[in-house]
Amino acid sequence: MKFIIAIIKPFKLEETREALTAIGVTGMFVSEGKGFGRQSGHTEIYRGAEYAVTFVPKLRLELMVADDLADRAVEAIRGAAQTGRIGDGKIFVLDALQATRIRTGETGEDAL
Amino acid sequence: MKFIIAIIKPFKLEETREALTAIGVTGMFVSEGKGFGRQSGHTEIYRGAEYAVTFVPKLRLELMVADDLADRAVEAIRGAAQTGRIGDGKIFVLDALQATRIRTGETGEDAL
Amino acid sequence: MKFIIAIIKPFKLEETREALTAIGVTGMFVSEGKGFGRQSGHTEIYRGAEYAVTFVPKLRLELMVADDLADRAVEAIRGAAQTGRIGDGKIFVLDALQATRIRTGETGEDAL
Amino acid sequence: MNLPSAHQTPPSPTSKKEGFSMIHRSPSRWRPSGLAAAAAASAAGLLPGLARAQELSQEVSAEIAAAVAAALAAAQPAAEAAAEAAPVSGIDSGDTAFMAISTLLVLMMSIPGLALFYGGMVRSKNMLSVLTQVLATVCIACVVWVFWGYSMAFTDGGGLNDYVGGFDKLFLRGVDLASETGTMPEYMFVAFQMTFAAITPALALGSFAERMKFKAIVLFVPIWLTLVYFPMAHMVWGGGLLAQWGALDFAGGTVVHINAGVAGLIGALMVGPRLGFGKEHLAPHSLTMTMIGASLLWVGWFGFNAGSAAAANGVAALATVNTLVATAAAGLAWLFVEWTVKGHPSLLGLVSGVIGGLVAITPAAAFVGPMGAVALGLIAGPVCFVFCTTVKNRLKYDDSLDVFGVHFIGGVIGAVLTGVFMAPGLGGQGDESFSMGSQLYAQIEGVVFTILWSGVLSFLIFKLIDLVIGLRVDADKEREGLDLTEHGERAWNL
Amino acid sequence: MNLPSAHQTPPSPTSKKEGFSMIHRSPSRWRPSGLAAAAAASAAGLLPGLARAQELSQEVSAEIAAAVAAALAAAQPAAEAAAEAAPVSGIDSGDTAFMAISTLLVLMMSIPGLALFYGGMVRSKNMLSVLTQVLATVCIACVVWVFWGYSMAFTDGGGLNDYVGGFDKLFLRGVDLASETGTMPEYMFVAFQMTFAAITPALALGSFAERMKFKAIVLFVPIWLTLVYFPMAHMVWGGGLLAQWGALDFAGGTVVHINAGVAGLIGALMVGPRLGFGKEHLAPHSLTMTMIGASLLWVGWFGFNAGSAAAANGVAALATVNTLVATAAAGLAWLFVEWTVKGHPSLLGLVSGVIGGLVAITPAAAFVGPMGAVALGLIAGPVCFVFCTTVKNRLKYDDSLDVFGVHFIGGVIGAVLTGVFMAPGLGGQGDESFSMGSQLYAQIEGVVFTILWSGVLSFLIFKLIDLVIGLRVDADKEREGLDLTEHGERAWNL
Amino acid sequence: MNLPSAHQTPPSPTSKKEGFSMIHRSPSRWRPSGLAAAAAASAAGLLPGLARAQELSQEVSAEIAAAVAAALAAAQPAAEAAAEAAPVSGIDSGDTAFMAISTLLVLMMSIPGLALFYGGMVRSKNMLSVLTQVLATVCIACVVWVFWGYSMAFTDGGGLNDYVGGFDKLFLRGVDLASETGTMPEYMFVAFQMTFAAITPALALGSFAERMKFKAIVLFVPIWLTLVYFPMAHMVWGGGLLAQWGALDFAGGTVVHINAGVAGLIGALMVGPRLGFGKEHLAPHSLTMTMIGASLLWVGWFGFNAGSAAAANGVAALATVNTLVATAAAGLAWLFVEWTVKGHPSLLGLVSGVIGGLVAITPAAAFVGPMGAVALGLIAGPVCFVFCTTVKNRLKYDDSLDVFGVHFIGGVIGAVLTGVFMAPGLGGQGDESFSMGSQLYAQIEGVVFTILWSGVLSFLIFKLIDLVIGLRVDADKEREGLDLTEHGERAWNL
Ligand SMILES: Nc1ncnc2c1ncn2[C@@H]1O[C@H](COP(=O)(O)OP(=O)(O)O)[C@@H](O)[C@H]1O
Ligand SMILES: Nc1ncnc2c1ncn2[C@@H]1O[C@H](COP(=O)(O)OP(=O)(O)O)[C@@H](O)[C@H]1O
Ligand SMILES: Nc1ncnc2c1ncn2[C@@H]1O[C@H](COP(=O)(O)OP(=O)(O)O)[C@@H](O)[C@H]1O
Repeated sequence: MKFIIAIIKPFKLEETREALTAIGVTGMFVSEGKGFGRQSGHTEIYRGAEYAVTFVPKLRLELMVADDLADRAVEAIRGAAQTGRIGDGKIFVLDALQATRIRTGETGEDAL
Repeated sequence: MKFIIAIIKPFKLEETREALTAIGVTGMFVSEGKGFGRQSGHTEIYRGAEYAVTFVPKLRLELMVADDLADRAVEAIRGAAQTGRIGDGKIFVLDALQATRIRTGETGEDAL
Repeated sequence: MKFIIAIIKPFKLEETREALTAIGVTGMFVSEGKGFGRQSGHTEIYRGAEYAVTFVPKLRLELMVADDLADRAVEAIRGAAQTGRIGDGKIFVLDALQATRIRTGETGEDAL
Repeated sequence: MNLPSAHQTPPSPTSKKEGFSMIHRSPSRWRPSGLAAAAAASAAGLLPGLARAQELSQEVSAEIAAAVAAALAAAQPAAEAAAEAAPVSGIDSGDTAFMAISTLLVLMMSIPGLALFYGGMVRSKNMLSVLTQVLATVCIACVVWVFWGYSMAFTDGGGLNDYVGGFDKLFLRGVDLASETGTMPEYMFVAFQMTFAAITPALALGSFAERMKFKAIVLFVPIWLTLVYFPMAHMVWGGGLLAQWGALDFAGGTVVHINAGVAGLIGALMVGPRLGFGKEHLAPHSLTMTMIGASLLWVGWFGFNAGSAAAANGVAALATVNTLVATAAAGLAWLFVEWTVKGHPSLLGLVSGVIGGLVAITPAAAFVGPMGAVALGLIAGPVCFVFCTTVKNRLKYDDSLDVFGVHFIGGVIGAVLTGVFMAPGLGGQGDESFSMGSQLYAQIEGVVFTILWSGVLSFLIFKLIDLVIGLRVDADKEREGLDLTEHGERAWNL
Repeated sequence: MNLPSAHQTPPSPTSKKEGFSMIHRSPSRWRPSGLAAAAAASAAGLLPGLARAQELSQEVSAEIAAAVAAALAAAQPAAEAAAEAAPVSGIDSGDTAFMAISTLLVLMMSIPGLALFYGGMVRSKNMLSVLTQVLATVCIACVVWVFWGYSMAFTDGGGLNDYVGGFDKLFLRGVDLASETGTMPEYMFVAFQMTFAAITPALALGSFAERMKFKAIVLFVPIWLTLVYFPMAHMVWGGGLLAQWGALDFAGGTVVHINAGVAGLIGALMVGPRLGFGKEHLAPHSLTMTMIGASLLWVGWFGFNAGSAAAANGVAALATVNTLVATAAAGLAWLFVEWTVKGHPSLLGLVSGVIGGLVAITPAAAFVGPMGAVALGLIAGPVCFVFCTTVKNRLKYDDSLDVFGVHFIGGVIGAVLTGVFMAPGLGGQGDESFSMGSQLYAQIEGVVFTILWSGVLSFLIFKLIDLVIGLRVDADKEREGLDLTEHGERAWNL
Repeated sequence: MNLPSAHQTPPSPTSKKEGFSMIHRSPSRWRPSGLAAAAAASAAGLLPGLARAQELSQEVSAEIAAAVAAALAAAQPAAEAAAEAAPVSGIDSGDTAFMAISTLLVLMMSIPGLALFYGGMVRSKNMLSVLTQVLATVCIACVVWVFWGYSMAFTDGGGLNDYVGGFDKLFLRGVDLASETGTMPEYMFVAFQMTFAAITPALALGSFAERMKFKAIVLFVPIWLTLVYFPMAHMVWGGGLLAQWGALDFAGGTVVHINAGVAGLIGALMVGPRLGFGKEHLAPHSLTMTMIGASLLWVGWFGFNAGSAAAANGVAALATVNTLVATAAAGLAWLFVEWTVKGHPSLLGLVSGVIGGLVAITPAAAFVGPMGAVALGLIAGPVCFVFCTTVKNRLKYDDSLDVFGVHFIGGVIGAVLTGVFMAPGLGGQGDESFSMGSQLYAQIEGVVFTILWSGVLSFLIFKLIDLVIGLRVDADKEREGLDLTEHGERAWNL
């Protein structure tokens, strides 16, 4: 199994989820955070104080997929989350050892 | 060492933490997010607009454990976080290369 | 490539980011959460009810780096995030298979 | 008793004095003595206490009043003719302005005041349920009040008059632009009292927050108002039993706070404790909201207490001072006791003391002096503290937002100690005929009656609703939160 | 028509009655009949409706008034001398206090009331943009009002008087400490009306929230006030066309709500729908804020409605009762209809009904009886519900915060049904000369005129601004949110 | 000076005029000239300025007054007898209602107004500490005020009368239901002034927010009130030194704002800058809360400014208009300057300008005309902007929430320019005897004295507290946030 992590622009979540569902991904976990990269942040001014905010809001998807689905999942994310403008994000793939479904105790690909 | 990620129902955090402590896990990190899976979401209606919310709130635990503790940790989580109803979540195990304790610079299992 | 996860004290973010930038890291993702470990939490009292809060607020950094940068990145984080007091956090290193830049489709170290 | 509050009808209206008290206000009300007597008689009918409390400090013998009136009548025959030919208004624009602002202040106490005070204390997944419950309660109460509540509280109940009013003013029949109550238009009195009817059941909601079905609440409010609140209001302010007993309640210690506190506790006991109570972290989701709510409650409480003087006069001014200092003293007392006992001076403690002080000064508002008010606050704060912390933890009932510990206990302290601090020797407004013993007896009698009345009837109402539709949501819904499951919304999407 | 509201100049001022109505208030205004007539004449000049509405219930024939005055004059030659020698004030302290509080209540409706009500409904990335827009609108309106607005609304416009006032009081020229309007200082009247000018354009902002340039709004507000609002205020309240037609608008149904609703819709259509409208989850970011805002709107609306009586009297009291019960009824009606149709009784539904009810009762506030007010609420709630849900979804225009569905529709319902529920047979204040047919005609005429006036001129103004600087922010900025891109700030850093 | 504000005792009370001013209000106060003189004498004793400011526009010579009284007395022998036999009240219900609402508006300024305005600007980990500090300050001030503050401010101080009052009214001794101040009950005056004492130290808290020990604040407030505020109030409003100098301060520019601004700055300097100041992102955690707070401050400020007229009259109305337009102008001025200079029109800028304008108009509220008020606002906004941005950044002191930059600077601008814009040629209320030079001198004298008095004494008080218990929390606690470490709570659990 492969563990995929994707950093995307927040407003791309729905399209990305649909693209993943379309290729058979049945589950994922999404969390919020802020990214640092080429995309520049913004400046906030509060009375006299100016703050250069270098981080920009991003969403982080993580999903475990069967080995044979991994490439297609990466491709699906790339297709859906792309705007072509700086800051679109990254997709990382890690190798995984095991998955367990808490409800039933099933393991391996059955757990996904 | 093994890196364990668990997606659980939010109200199961305390029980899960206790179960892990009981088997000797001394640290973990918890973050909030929303999960997509078999468990269905809900519908929100704001005046005329109806939104089908497909994501449900979940917690994500991550913890690094010594190799020999990994199976027991998975078991502990499974035991504590299980309600038997859909949406209980998953446990993923990844292989890890290294751990460092920032305070002391210790590495390996000493860092945990 | 190596996937590095660091749990740090929240007010150490800016210094850590600068240290990483200094050694050539060009991107990372930050999320908020709460950690459980040796550092003790606090007690909150609301009228009659006392709650021992065992979790303390932490930040989680994750970054993918080229293999040859990994050790220096760990070192940079350790140097910047250290206060010497309990609760400084951990750095975990995992092996990674692949990285993709969503915008361009570049893969591997080019994607970082 | 000779110190009735604004809401209250004294047992034997002294019509002549009333006549004068209306005379010495504005020329449009100068009337020859014959007219004065007639006016007095009608004024004495419904709410003479209003005019009376206003004039506490200004009472002049009726003989002099008559002399003044006679002299003027002699000098102004045309005026007399005019007065007889035309309706003469007893409305005082200053008092009316004062009651208008008091009315909306009491509305502001409920929304957003109480709604935020309570809402901030629940978990964020139940925030909207509390806001919706409070606002819906206000809406229901307004409608029910003009339909039958006002009539049940403030008309003559005939044979049942000891307990409840009658149906003469159903749907506000007979109230029109010319109707007057004291020195204000009757419509203003209707509106002012409406806001009291709105906040009382809303107060009770805090006890059983985070688990009661919305449907149950929508049933509870009108039934409880009809069977419990309207009769209580009649008994205390409308000339019923408690008024006759001489129990004093300036602004609603019994009718509002003890009444709501008892109903809340009964509801909490019958619906049972929240899932996770005593185990999980049920911390307030936003003490910021709670603090805003408490502040608006304090600000609005002037409408409640000073407004109960029914006029912009010295009595209202005394109530204003007392509502400031009793509250401040109670807030500080809770804060310092908590600081000593628990190690931290918390904001929740401070605002809890503030509310406790407001509740305690309510029945006493213009009966005690400012130093009596400070003393009352210094007592109320710590006693409420003990109830909300130690006692509740011992007895293990889940009164979610401490309606019992703050409103019931604070209300009882205030009601009983009114009988103490109104002693002239303690700076209070009791006159030479004041007897602490008999007043205390009357006060306690009133409290006990309220507990029984509200307790028994509230129990029966909750029982009935439980049988018909059930009081409590499913465990799953409770866990997911009432906002999403009952109302289909979410409070914060930050 | 014989039931003008506070803002309104009746077609033919009945100066003698006005003279009396000023007399029977306070001794400082007792004047021999000659003075009375003079006072009446001057009072009749600008805003006699003020004094008149106050006295609805107390009208006495002018002959008697004259007799009273004569009698007094005979008894008090010195007083007469004094009155002639010195300026005599017609100020009533109670009425002035009442108008002061009404003024600040209407200010509170805008800030923080409306700002929060609207702000809570947008996404958190646009929260500050809404707050800034509303507050800036208020500031601009205040300044523009004292510069030329007051003069354009409330002075004689000479040949153009049917449509707009003149420039006699530019920069408040001629208004001083001694100027009076009705029974209040003219400065207070200036302030009260200022707050109406402030809230009206702010209401419109909700339609095109989340995408309009701040610069465009800063241009829109003063131009729209000058070309649309000030003339409308003059036409309805300042003695212009609509007043002459006999269209009744107690507190601003046409001038404020229909006017703003139309302007909002035009703006929404011209700026186009938000990105993601109909596709993405554009859920309110904090219904908590929306509920606080709605509550403060309700509380503040007493300034709006009761304050429009311009005096603390029975008329104000009736408006107070109606503003409570119509609102409550409308809130409940929306809630129950939504519960039935959509399955959940939502807080947003309840507060939307509340606002719809407030809007609907505005033009009718003291013209209908309390039961008429309840009926009005029961109609307004569901009709607004249908417009905000079904109709808007069908027509697919993006009126972000339903200014059209609530303020326009509610305003029309209220304006038209005023012509129904003021019928004496339905408990309203119409007198024996009341004819439902002709009143309905006048009401509808007023509504149609307002739609045309506001619609055409608002269109031209938006068109102009669009050509000069553009109405809409870039798509990227819209996506990132107006807070960061337009204002350089962020609403919540929790 | 001949234009004292409500709080102020003019140097030489003109008792006869005062006598009349009380006479021409309500029949209950018509008295034969002998009584009138007596009443005037007593009224002149404490606060004749009250009655005087009310009547600015209505002054009539005492001879005529006497004539009126005499004529009436002749016609009404019985009335005279009555008046002699019974206590005659000078209470005006309209004025009393007005002061009641003003009182609670000033309370609302502190809680929740100021608390939210400040709380929103700190980081979320310190939110509750700000709320607790403000609320505790209010509570402490209320109690201290009735214990000894009122007496120290508003009684005769004997030999020390230039600087401070005496102890005649300790614990409100001698104040009862019959006591009157001007046309209101003395209790109402006590309450109104209490709220000023409550907000002043709370304003100072903003300077040293996010790092001061709660214990230090709890000590600071009562000591500072006793040594700094009560004497200042006496010197300006209670007949002390500054009143004698002729320095004008309508509603508290020196006593409240300059005083608090100086104390705040001293505190900020002594406790030192926050950890991370100038390096870390110390952004406001919720500008939403700040905006709510600013709005409620604006709304409440009518109590502050118009309430300082002590009566519902033309003076109050002028103060109302000015409090609207100066504020609006200052808000816009800051906004546009910031937009030009920094590139973004921020909400924080707009509300900062609003508060700056409110502060600046405070001393001038009814002394200047509306156009003078606009000018004052247009000056105050940009000057405060420069101080809060450039000057503070240059000098690198950490006045956390810009109490100095807004309240001190705004207060000085207002105090000094009162001496300019009250010129009749500039639309102000100065009369023919007005001399800009000498008035400016008096104004500057007052400002300088306040700076010295408040600066020196505040320094000594902070020094003392620092020595005894220390001013500042540990670095670790500061980093974790005061909410958890000092109060054991957390503001938001969303
Ligand atoms: N080396 C990295 N490791 C982890 N996350 C990264 C890394 N580089 C970039 N990111 C994430 O990807 C986001 C987008 O990257 P950025 O360099 O701004 O633009 P682009 O995606 O177009 O290359 C960043 O905001 C950050 O969250
Ligand atoms: N393939 C996956 N990768 C990552 N997270 C997953 C995956 N599948 C499910 N999850 C997470 O687990 C949660 C529970 O899964 P779900 O299918 O709803 O029920 P169950 O746990 O009973 O199988 C989801 O909400 C999601 O957060
Ligand atoms: N085994 C672990 N796996 C994952 N995170 C851990 C683990 N142990 C500790 N942490 C994280 O590191 C943080 C700091 O650890 P702690 O034991 O408190 O202090 P120290 O870093 O000084 O050892 C914890 O709050 C937790 O978030």
